[in-house]
Amino acid sequence: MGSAQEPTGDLLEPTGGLPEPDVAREWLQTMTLIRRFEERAGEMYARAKVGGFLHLSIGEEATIVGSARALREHDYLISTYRSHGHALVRGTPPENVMAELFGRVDGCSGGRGGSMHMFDIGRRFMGGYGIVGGNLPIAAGLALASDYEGSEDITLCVFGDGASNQGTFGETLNIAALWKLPVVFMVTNNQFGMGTSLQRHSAVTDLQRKGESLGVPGVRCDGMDVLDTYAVLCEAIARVREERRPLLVEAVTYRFRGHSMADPEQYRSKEEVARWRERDPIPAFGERLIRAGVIDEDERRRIDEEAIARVDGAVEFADASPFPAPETLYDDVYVLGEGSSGWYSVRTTDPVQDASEGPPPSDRFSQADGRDEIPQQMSDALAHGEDGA
Amino acid sequence: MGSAQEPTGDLLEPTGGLPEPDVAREWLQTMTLIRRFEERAGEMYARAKVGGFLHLSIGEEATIVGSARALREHDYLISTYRSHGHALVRGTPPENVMAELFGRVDGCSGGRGGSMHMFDIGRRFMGGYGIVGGNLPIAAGLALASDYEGSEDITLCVFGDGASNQGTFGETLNIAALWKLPVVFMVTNNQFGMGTSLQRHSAVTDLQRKGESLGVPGVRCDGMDVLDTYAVLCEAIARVREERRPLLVEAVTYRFRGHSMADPEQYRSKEEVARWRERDPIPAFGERLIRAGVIDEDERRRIDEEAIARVDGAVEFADASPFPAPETLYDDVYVLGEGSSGWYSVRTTDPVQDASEGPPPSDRFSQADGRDEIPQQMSDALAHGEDGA
Amino acid sequence: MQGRRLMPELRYREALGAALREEMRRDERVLLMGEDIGVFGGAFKVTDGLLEEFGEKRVRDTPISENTIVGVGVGAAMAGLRPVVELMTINFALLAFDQIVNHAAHIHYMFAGHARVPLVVRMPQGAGHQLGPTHSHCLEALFLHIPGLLVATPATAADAKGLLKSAIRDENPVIFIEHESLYGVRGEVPDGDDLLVDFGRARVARAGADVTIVGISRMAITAERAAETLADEHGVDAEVIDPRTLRPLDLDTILASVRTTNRCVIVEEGWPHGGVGANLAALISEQAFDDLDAPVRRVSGADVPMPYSKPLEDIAYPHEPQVVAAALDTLGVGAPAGGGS
Amino acid sequence: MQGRRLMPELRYREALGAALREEMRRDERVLLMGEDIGVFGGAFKVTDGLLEEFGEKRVRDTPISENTIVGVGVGAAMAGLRPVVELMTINFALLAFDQIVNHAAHIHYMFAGHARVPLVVRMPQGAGHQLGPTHSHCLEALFLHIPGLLVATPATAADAKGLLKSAIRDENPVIFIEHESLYGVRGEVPDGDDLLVDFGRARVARAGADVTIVGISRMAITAERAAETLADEHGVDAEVIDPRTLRPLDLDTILASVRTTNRCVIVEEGWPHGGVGANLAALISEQAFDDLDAPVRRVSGADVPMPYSKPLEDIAYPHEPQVVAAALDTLGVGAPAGGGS
Ligand SMILES: Cc1ncc(C[n+]2csc(CCOP(=O)(O)OP(=O)(O)O)c2C)c(N)n1
Ligand SMILES: Cc1ncc(C[n+]2csc(CCOP(=O)(O)OP(=O)(O)O)c2C)c(N)n1
Ligand SMILES: [Mg+2]
Ligand SMILES: [Mg+2]
Repeated sequence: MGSAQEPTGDLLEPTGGLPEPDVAREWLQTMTLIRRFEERAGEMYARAKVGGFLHLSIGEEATIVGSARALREHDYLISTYRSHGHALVRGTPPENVMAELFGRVDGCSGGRGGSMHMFDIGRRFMGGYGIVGGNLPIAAGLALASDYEGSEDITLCVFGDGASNQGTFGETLNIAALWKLPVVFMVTNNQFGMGTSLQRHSAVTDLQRKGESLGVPGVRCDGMDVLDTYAVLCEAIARVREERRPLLVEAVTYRFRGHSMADPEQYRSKEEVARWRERDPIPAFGERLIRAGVIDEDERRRIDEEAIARVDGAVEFADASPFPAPETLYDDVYVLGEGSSGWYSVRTTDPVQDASEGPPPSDRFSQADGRDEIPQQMSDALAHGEDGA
Repeated sequence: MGSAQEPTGDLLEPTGGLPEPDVAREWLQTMTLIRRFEERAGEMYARAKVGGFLHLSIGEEATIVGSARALREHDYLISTYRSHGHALVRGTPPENVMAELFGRVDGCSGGRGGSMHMFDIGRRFMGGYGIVGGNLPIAAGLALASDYEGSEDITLCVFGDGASNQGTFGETLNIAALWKLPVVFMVTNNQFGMGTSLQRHSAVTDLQRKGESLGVPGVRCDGMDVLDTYAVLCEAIARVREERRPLLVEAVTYRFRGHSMADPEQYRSKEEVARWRERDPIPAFGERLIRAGVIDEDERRRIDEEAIARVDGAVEFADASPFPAPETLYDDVYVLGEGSSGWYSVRTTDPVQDASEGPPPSDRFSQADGRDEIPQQMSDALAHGEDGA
Repeated sequence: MQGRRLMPELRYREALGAALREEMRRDERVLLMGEDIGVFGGAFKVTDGLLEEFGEKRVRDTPISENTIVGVGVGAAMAGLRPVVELMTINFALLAFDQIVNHAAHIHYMFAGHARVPLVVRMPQGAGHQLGPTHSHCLEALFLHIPGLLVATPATAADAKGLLKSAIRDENPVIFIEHESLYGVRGEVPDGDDLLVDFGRARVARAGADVTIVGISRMAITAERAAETLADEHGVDAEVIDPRTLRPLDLDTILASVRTTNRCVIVEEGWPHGGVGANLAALISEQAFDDLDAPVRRVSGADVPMPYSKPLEDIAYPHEPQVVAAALDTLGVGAPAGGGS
Repeated sequence: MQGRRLMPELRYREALGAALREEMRRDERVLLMGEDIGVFGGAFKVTDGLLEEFGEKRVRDTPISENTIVGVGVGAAMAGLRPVVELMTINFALLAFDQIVNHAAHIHYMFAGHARVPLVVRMPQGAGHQLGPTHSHCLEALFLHIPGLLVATPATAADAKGLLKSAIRDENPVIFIEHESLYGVRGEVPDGDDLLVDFGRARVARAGADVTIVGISRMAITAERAAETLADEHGVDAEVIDPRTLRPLDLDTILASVRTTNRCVIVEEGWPHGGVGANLAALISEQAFDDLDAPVRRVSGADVPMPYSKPLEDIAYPHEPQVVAAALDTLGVGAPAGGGS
């Protein structure tokens, strides 16, 4: 994770607007890693190694690194279905993120969630969520818990411009303001909700203001500039941590790729995309560091090569990781054992052991799920799964 | 309904801020009728003539008459579970509103809806709705239809301060602003959502501003003053009708009675209630008319006596109206016949005729509802109903 | 009398309040959220007095924002608290269906067990008070369909207390469905903080040999009364079973009973199509196929939105006569009730 | 070949598009609303080209506000329009459940028939594309429970077109459930603007005498394939029935078939508890009690949130082998599949 020392905008002072060299280097490394990771994920998707939807943040890396690095390790981060970068920036090894995309047991969500549902509770990354707007109330709940327990933690809740039209936006901002919850709501304004441009989906396009009449003041940052994003988020987070009330931050950015892999992009012009690409946050920051003498061309190349190598390793790791075993299908539908009530709590959840009693679900779930369709399903399922896997 | 001539704030000029004498008289009559009607409804509730919840608008009559009288006959009005007054102001005979409270066939909703679900489509009163915030999207849909058909109609959507925290508030205001829908959103701020005061449920308590950052500008009116309410609504409605975009109006008022009949009112002080009662909109307007020489004490008394007499008649009528017949239980679950598809469309919906074939629902609904539980239900139901009725 | 007072008599409402109070005293992490549960004391007064004892931090009045209230509960639960959310009636839970199903129910599985959502969502259901089509429905069938949820439908004061305490201690999201008509009903409630009622264990309300009657939620009471009538007026000895929880479901107890009575009637207040009764009738017809001497009979609410008018509301949900008739029908006694093969 | 081309072959997606186009041409009051249905052409391209033909007034891109989009449809329908709302997947319909159930479904009844809600809500469901636990479920059972709604689940291009045209012309709110895996599938579609498919009429996809297989939504196709295998490899002659609509339900056709085959298997992709299969199994066991030689068998999706990982997703919903095994089981052929009495 980021520098152990308290993140503050002042960090930017020492070297004329730039952070400490090591910090600056780490930002560039992480943005580059996210970029290379997602480019490769796209290739793997084309090669059918990855299924489902794949939403890439390419172009939005500065909003990810600039905001997450303004957090303390204990602060919560919660995001959307576009969250590979959020897992990576929090320190989830690329190996486990790639393995999730591959649907393998070593995936950070055990292969259960896929691209849209990354998770790493150990690093306080409380997940990517597939329901637009679904993560806002949950963020307020995380912040409520922080206050309840008297901790200083805050929650950074990331969502898109399109999500600001969802009912949960108004409901959650009102509750957060009313209850003085320490949440920074960061709307990643990449100009589109899928194929619908901001002007066509939101009556108010000055999104930093969209929370005002709900009781949540807002600020804006340049989401193409990791320095500005970091500075603005540091200030916002410090205020929220101190004043214990929510703020809204609009990070203005752009999605270089399609909404997901299957997107003809007829809703925007090549020219518009090209214009934004000129502001690509990674080269921009790299040059800035070179100009400031923090790194030189060689080091920049090395950073890129390291990122590529790291992603190579992640792909290898993911490919070597096994698929979940068919008999795990019914695991973790419920928490069994300690602390859970009812007959099923006394059953073991060890699938291997249960399997030996086979078919386990008919045993473990019989009463909850009726007696025939599940064994039927599972016995066939197992058969099917084995030649399928 | 109100004066046939176009409602405009100018109406208020001729007699120093007062409308034409006939108009002024009608407003006082209608506010008085609503008041006497609801007082009587409360008594009928105590006598178990009325069931369910009974939400009275006593104290809020000026918001009802002042706003509805600013509408044209063709404009839509849609409200909440607190809507006896909205039916009455639109011209629904007190007889039918009382019959609805009594659950009789002559009720404006055929006894199906009760106090919370009044309806009179012929008078463009598009209903009271029991789900807080549920009527906002529907209002936007009504306004969309007006635009779609190129009519000049607008929609007045009435809801409470508590409803402004519901997700539909943000979603609907955004869509209405984005699509330029002719809706006046009127939040009847009676200071409480049930037992929760405005300050305890809404982060922003200046409700006229609550739509601003969603793209809907707002104004406020004194909901205890029918003249101010009328003047502000006339202007708002005229703007909305002309500019084809939504406005929010906050009508500041107070609920003199409990939230519903079963409310100990521990959440507010007798003094607070007493202070607001001093501003009772009906006596206030009556005196104003007397001072202006529009009416005299006798006429004021006559108006009150007429209202009481009218309500007496309504109670008599309601009491004489029959309860819905048990065999009508399954009527109007679906529109049958013309325009509806599938086997059931060729079935008659005449309950009498069906009944003679008895048991009708097993015939009419057999395929949709299975063969045994419905006849079972109904045959017993009928039996039960008869000794029940 | 003294003998019977060994167990205190509590109203269903008071039993729920006691469960909340005891669990809040036992576990600092338990907090309550809901509309008007604090200052107002709760729309049905279940939480009455809890604000005074535990303060605003743990008894939180919320704005009217059902989906977000539940979602806040989900997040707080993921972060280690034990939130109990009250929704004023089950009808309003439809506004929170996304947070309940797509989030609360599925997060544990979606994240491979790395996250837990020990959340309880409490709400009453049921007709009988003329609240009309937006306030009166019984929707337990919508929730029992969802893997990841536990669903409780207590019918007695004792079960209300014991199941709620279990629900609060459970690591899974629990949909806790109360019944408006039962809040005022008194029943004996065993004392003692740790008297839990396990999920997945049915209650045999009455032993009998001739026909098995399964009653859901309030209908367990209606079924008991019907059983008395069957005994007194028809010499029929009915066994009455209240599953108490629909997820997990104690099918074994029901099957064991049907295997001795060979006849079964299921009584529910909700809609017939895809209802609890359909689910049970399917399971029983499958599992006890050779033991059934007559089709499983369902007595359900009418397939209509609940009307306001009293005589219509009265006939739109089941009462003893229908249950008695259905039971007799499975025994071939009394007029066969139309349809059927 | 020429002979067979009398009927044009269309993809399921194109058949839906044709239905929308024809009805929009026929009736000025028909308009479309949904997320990305216009400029983007629809998440699954069903509405592709309609914006160009009918313009922004009648093909309206909406913000991401499911509950309100449906509610706007309710209001517009009450005012005389014929709105067709597209939700991107059925999972998101849970956000709109209040407007669908408490409003669309109940307004006509609640207001004693004085108001009508001729609204169609279209949305796809189904697994098979590794969309994981928030995008893959089959939820038809939640909707068939609700009186006031009509529910259609077309499995072929012809039914997709014919049922959607009927739905748009219907005076009632219709939940129109498409299947993601079928969008690309071609099928013969009868020409002619007025070729409607009535609600409440099942389609007998294959005649047979040994066992009745009822398949819901995409599972009607799976059932047909299973029937071929049963014929080819086991000499079993299965009758395959696709109800096409779940409300109203053509129970007569299913019962008539079961009365001749005396055996029934129901195949659904959704969850087993309180699913479509449970509802049908209950009805059939009740209505055809004396005609059944074996318990009605259900083959359903697994009782889990849909996992992302391919091998897990594959085994979480039914395929031909399970249907074949279940059918053989009702005939007492092949290994009895565990459990049961
Ligand atoms: C409730 C819900 N509705 C619709 C969708 C389909 N969908 C997925 S992403 C998306 C666009 C979201 O746009 P935005 O919030 O701006 O985030 P971005 O994709 O631009 O990062 C839509 C409509 C969904 N996943 N959930
Ligand atoms: C969705 C929903 N949640 C809760 C309720 C219960 N309820 C009925 S009225 C009410 C308070 C509404 O307050 P407000 O919007 O200010 O309207 P008022 O009653 O003051 O007129 C509540 C919580 C409901 N009917 N619907
Ligand atoms: Mg966006
Ligand atoms: Mg209020």
